[in-house]
Amino acid sequence: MNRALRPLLATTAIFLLAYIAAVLQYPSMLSTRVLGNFLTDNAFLGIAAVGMTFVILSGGIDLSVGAVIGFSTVLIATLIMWAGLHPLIAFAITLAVTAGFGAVMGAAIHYLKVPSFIVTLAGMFLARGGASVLSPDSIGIKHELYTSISRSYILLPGGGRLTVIAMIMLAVFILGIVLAHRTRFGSYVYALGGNETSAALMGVPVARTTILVYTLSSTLAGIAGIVFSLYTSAGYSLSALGVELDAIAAVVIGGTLLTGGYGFVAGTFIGVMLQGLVQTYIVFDGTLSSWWTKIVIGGLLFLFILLQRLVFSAAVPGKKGFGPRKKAFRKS
Amino acid sequence: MAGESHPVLEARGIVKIFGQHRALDGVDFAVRPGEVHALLGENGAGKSTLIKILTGAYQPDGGEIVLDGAPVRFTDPLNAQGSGIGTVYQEVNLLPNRSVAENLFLGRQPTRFGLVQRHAIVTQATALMATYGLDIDVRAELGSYSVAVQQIVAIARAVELSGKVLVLDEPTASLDRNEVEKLFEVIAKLKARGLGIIFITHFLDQVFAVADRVTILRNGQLIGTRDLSTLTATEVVRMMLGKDLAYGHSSLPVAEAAKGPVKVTFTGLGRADRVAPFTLSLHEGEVVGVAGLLGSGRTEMARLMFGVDTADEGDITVAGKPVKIRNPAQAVMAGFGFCPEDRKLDGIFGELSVRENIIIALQAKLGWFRALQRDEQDEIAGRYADDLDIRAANHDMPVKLLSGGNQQKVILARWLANDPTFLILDEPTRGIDVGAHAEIVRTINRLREEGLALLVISSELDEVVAYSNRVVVMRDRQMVAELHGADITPAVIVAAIADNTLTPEPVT
Amino acid sequence: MKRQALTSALLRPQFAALAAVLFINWLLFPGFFTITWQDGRLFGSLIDVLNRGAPVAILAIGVTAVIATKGVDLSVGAVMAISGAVAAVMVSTGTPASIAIPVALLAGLVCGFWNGVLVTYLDIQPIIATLVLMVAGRGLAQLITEGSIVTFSDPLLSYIGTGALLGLPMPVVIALVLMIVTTLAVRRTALGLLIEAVGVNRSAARFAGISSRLLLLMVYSFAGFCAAIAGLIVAGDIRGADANNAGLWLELDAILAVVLGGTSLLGGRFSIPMSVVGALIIQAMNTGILISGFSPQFNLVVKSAVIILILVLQSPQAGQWISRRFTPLTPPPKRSAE
Amino acid sequence: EGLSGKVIGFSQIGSESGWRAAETSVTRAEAERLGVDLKFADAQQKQENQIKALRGFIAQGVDAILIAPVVSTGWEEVLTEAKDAEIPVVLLDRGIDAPEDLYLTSVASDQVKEGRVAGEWLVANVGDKDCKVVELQGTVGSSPAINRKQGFEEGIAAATNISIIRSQTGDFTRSKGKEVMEGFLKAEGGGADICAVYAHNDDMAVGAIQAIKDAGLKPGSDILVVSIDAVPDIFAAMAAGEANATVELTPNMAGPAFEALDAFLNAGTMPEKFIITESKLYTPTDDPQGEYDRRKGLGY
Ligand SMILES: Nc1ncnc2c1ncn2[C@@H]1O[C@H](COP(=O)(O)OP(=O)(O)OP(=O)(O)O)[C@@H](O)[C@H]1O
Ligand SMILES: Nc1ncnc2c1ncn2[C@@H]1O[C@H](COP(=O)(O)OP(=O)(O)OP(=O)(O)O)[C@@H](O)[C@H]1O
Ligand SMILES: [Mg+2]
Ligand SMILES: [Mg+2]
Repeated sequence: MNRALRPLLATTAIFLLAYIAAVLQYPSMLSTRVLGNFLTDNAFLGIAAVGMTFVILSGGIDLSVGAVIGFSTVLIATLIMWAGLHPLIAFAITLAVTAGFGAVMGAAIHYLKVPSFIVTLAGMFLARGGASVLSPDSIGIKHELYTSISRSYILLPGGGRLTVIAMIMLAVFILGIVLAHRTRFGSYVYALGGNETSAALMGVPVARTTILVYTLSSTLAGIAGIVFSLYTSAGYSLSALGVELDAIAAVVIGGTLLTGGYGFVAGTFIGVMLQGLVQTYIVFDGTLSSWWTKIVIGGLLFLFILLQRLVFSAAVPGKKGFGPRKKAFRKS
Repeated sequence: MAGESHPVLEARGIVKIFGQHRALDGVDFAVRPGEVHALLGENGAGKSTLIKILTGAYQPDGGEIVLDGAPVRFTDPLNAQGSGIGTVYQEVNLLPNRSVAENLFLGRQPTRFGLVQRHAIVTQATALMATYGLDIDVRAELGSYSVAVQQIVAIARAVELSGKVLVLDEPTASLDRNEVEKLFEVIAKLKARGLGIIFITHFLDQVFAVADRVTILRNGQLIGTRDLSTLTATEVVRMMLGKDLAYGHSSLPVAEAAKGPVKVTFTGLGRADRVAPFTLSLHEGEVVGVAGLLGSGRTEMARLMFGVDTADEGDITVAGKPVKIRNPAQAVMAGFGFCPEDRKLDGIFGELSVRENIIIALQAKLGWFRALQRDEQDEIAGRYADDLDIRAANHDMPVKLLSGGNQQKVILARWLANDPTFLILDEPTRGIDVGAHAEIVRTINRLREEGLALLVISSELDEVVAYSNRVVVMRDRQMVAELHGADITPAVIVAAIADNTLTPEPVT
Repeated sequence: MKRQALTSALLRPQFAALAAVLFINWLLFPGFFTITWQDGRLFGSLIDVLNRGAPVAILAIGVTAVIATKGVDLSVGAVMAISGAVAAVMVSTGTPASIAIPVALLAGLVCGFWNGVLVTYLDIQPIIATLVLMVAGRGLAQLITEGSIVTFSDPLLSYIGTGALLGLPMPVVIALVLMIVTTLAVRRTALGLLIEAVGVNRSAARFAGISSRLLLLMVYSFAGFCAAIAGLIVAGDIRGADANNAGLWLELDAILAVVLGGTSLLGGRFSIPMSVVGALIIQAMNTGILISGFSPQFNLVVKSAVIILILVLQSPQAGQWISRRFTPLTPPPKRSAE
Repeated sequence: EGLSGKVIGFSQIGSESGWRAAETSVTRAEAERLGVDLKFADAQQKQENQIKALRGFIAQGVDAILIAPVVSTGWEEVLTEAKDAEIPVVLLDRGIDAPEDLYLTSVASDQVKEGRVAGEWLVANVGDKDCKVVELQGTVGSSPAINRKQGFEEGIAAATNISIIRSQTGDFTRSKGKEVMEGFLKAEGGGADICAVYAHNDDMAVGAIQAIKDAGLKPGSDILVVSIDAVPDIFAAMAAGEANATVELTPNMAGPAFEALDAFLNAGTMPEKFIITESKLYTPTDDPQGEYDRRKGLGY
């Protein structure tokens, strides 16, 4: 059907093939338990990656998400354990803080015309630094809400668990998909990524959209932070180190072009799952040394991007089989 | 028709300064409801700048905008759109990555519960496109359609947005005759509805065909606003240029002009899915015109010749010797030059200076180590800028700040500086003012006299006729006809382009 | 004329930023500008800034060229680890340094070339293409050292990291020479212009007959080569190859240096000496934090605050705001076209 | 007999230092010796990867799990899962903040004690003269950095003549250790005012030693060097008279862990909850050259 959906289908196919290959080697990977773990263990990454997808679709990049997650966990922990606030209030405060943080970064990107790479790099330093100023030490969170959330899950046939945080991630993905493809805001994001000048001339509120995109990304990083704190019942300034790179890789593997304007939120979901698959595969293998682990992760990343790239370039939308003019230089 | 009604949109004493340069200097301009108001001027006169100020894309440094008699301040294009001003900015400025439907409705999609109703958009967009005679899949990406279609989509969008004023900045540059006719029909309807229409073009015949009044700018200054009925074409040109146009055509009829030995030959050159194999020889001192409808494969043919796309069959010889051309670098080494049709995407290095833009191909040919020294660069850039009358404050300014026509000349200068033996010009006069247009035609003739072989693709048949020794016609990605001598008239070319039953002459 | 150009160059915001950071350092530590002569070499905090800034400066020299082509290289830190590991393992198993060093440099070149192939031939976007090597490269380095710190006592290799020439620490000399040679190489030949052309508009560069692929391959290889030099310096400095930590996160510092130096991440115009200045700004800041005596928890906060300040001062908007104080013009509110 | 044929998962933090590489290789060697099928998972310094690894081990149905936790908090949920699956878990080299019934035992050093031993050594060796100490901290926020700092401060608390005048992070690495020490030397009158350097690990100490030498001072005598870990290179320095004391952190955490597992799996004996490895102090009188040779082959 829709030609534009082809890369998405391709990514899904790659995931299924990779999963089947893994299962053939380790049959116990085919269980609801492993699938449930995929969702739970990657929930925070998935949520952050949704935000990253919007940022990348708009033609930017957000290097601060990992640090914002880490900062959020510490903020939540200090608010609950030191200030004695109820977790829900702590969550609300955290989301307000992270949203404001994103808004400021977006405003700096738009009004100061500093590239997003640099603004969010500074944001990354600031958020990590802020977290370690709050508390360099990790803080365990003890609260009945935390215990009850971690105890509540839907038991899947076969012993797998669909946890609350997994459901939060799925909800975020669904909302993200709706936001990207079914709202005006979504179309503005794609417009910005397509061509900012044109978008401005067509009446897209560039400033507002840019600020909102980074606000969204930081807020989602804040939610990811909440999820991470639920996941570990703790706040730690060094948590979620380097998650921004995992998120970027997930977005790209999911078929979104880093230059902006093309891609799908749903693709990102597959990207996240693929990364989870790699991790799980390595654990099941259990023979890789520390260095081979890195090499294999890098190699598989390369492989997926390559496959994705090949499928994508075969499926680039175009009239009568030709690529769009914009990409003329890609040919031959 | 226009009557003496009050202006709907007015600019008073507009000043716009870029750096040291006064792009607009106290310009007054007014469009009345129910009139088509042409805005004319040379390349770089300030037309687009005035439009951008009128529609909120730029802020003026002086003067005011008046809408329906009340001063307004548009802080961005969205403001202006909200006030019923729809605009087609110069060069297609929509989103190639989004569907046609979304481009048409961006920012005003019908929503329910905050969700965009995609079905409604698609149906409405399809219907809208049909009124422009286009039966296309509106869900496909805009970028997958030809420039002409994109242009029409831009026009349709602007028309939909314009409740009071429609602004068209060179909307016809990449349209062919039929499409221009369609556009004029639309304009007539809107005019009847009482809209004010601002129309910018370099085609004077179109101005006389649709416009009621004309305002002429020169060098950022207002020269005057007149009723068109009181003017002749020559007078308009004189107002624009400040002098009469010198039509320096060569004396002997072009078709008979002397031509030398064969310079380049393409034998059976083709590529599956792109262009059917064609054979063509060009002689020294010969201009071969290429005619065809939009999308007929003219550009594709040129890309193949220049190695932008690699041919999968056929041979190329230069001066009798076979050469291999699999990429543009090899083409340049073989003495080819190519002014591409998409200036912004394939031609201009926006951030680089005028000087660097001119010498870049020569430098690429010389290689990494034989660097042109600064004074050599200045000398070359100066020479060709003078030859082609490139108007730039200085040659160190970024070329993106030049007006469109001047950018086009910069690319031409780039290839002339390279001293090519075979030059391909793809739509060299698109978007170029009458003065420069004549100059480019003159240049083409001069280059021919200097012994170059030229292949010129153009949609303007008068122009093709004016300089071609031979004309080849493309249709459906095939070279279908070759016209010589007395056959080179607009009428015959049109027949060859259009007539499917016309048995194609064997192409040699 | 020449003098005018020089003063206007010195008036750039980068120099002001560097001066400001150095001034703050002086406030924090009055002995900051003291330089003494000791054991045949210069000694002092200012020299430390140069010496410690050298690896990032060298990375930045390579990365500048990459960024000028509208790319980016995230792998340079990992490549540093690889080259250090190669050299250390070779000399510690008895290979003479005169062979080990060229092999290590070659390893860097190969890594860069690999990135270049991914970017040009497989058409993978630079961030993600180099991310592959960023992840896998450190693994390769650890594979070479088997995870341990391989120490050596080879005099030549240590000389690269800790020696002195004409009183200047060797890393400073290397960075300086590399900067001058590279600047001459790009400005005295057509390379600089061609690189800028490819960065500004790759499609137009192709139409103009520039072999952008060759150029890109070269540029990425060069970045790898520079990273290898930096890796040798870092290894020589501690007389050991620490594959786990050598160059960790330095790619971000290098990119930051390039941007602070005024080269746009969108490609085009670049200046290698200014990137080196950017690296010095970063190092001056790091040294300042070191001698300030603040608790290390505040390191990142201070660093980000300084970066933000510099970026604000350097942004076109601030420039306009300043110039508006002197001229009554409103420049276009629009972003640059495209 | 023993653990032969048992499948045991080992979730390692990563390979951020030579010490950790040694721990990994010692664990592997022990496993091989005992015939254990060791499933190794490297977490690249990320807690989330460790949790994933644990979940993966549980899904695979391993017989037991070893984990070197990257951080002390956040393990309750996954350990509960392991407990539900009746898989015993042994913690290596760091304790965690979770109910004790969630793990079989913890084999670890007492990081606070390590710092205290280092501090006490300094107190014993400077006598009454004034001693200004500079401290090279580990990675900000990591538990060894926090605990070793605390322990050292406890160790010198009683001695009013000893004070820490500067403290910065050297990220546990040699090059940062060297750079930070350089800065300290400059800031403290070329080093004349510094009496001792305390480094949270040996790698930073080795870097600091080089910085001290570059500044024209003699490490080991002009400035005392005391650090923690006891990796081979610090013994080399000690043999050369450039380092004064190190506190051992043994990389062999797996030995006691396997013993405990053996006893538990085969005989149902509950081991002690906290198996604390010795924090042995080494000084130049302890045959540094011999120690160096002994440790060299362990994969540091
Ligand atoms: N953003 C800008 N910065 C600096 N100068 C500019 C800018 N935009 C336009 N100019 C200059 O202002 C003058 C007017 O340009 P404008 O685009 O309005 O010309 P035009 O009349 O539309 O020409 P054309 O017919 O070629 O489109 C030109 O000299 C151009 O170089
Ligand atoms: N660079 C390109 N890459 C991909 N497709 C292209 C490219 N250029 C043109 N096309 C497509 O190929 C078809 C043939 O277009 P081509 O440009 O060759 O026709 P043309 O006769 O030159 O018409 P035009 O006046 O539009 O240039 C068009 O449908 C166009 O969309
Ligand atoms: Mg214009
Ligand atoms: Mg064409």
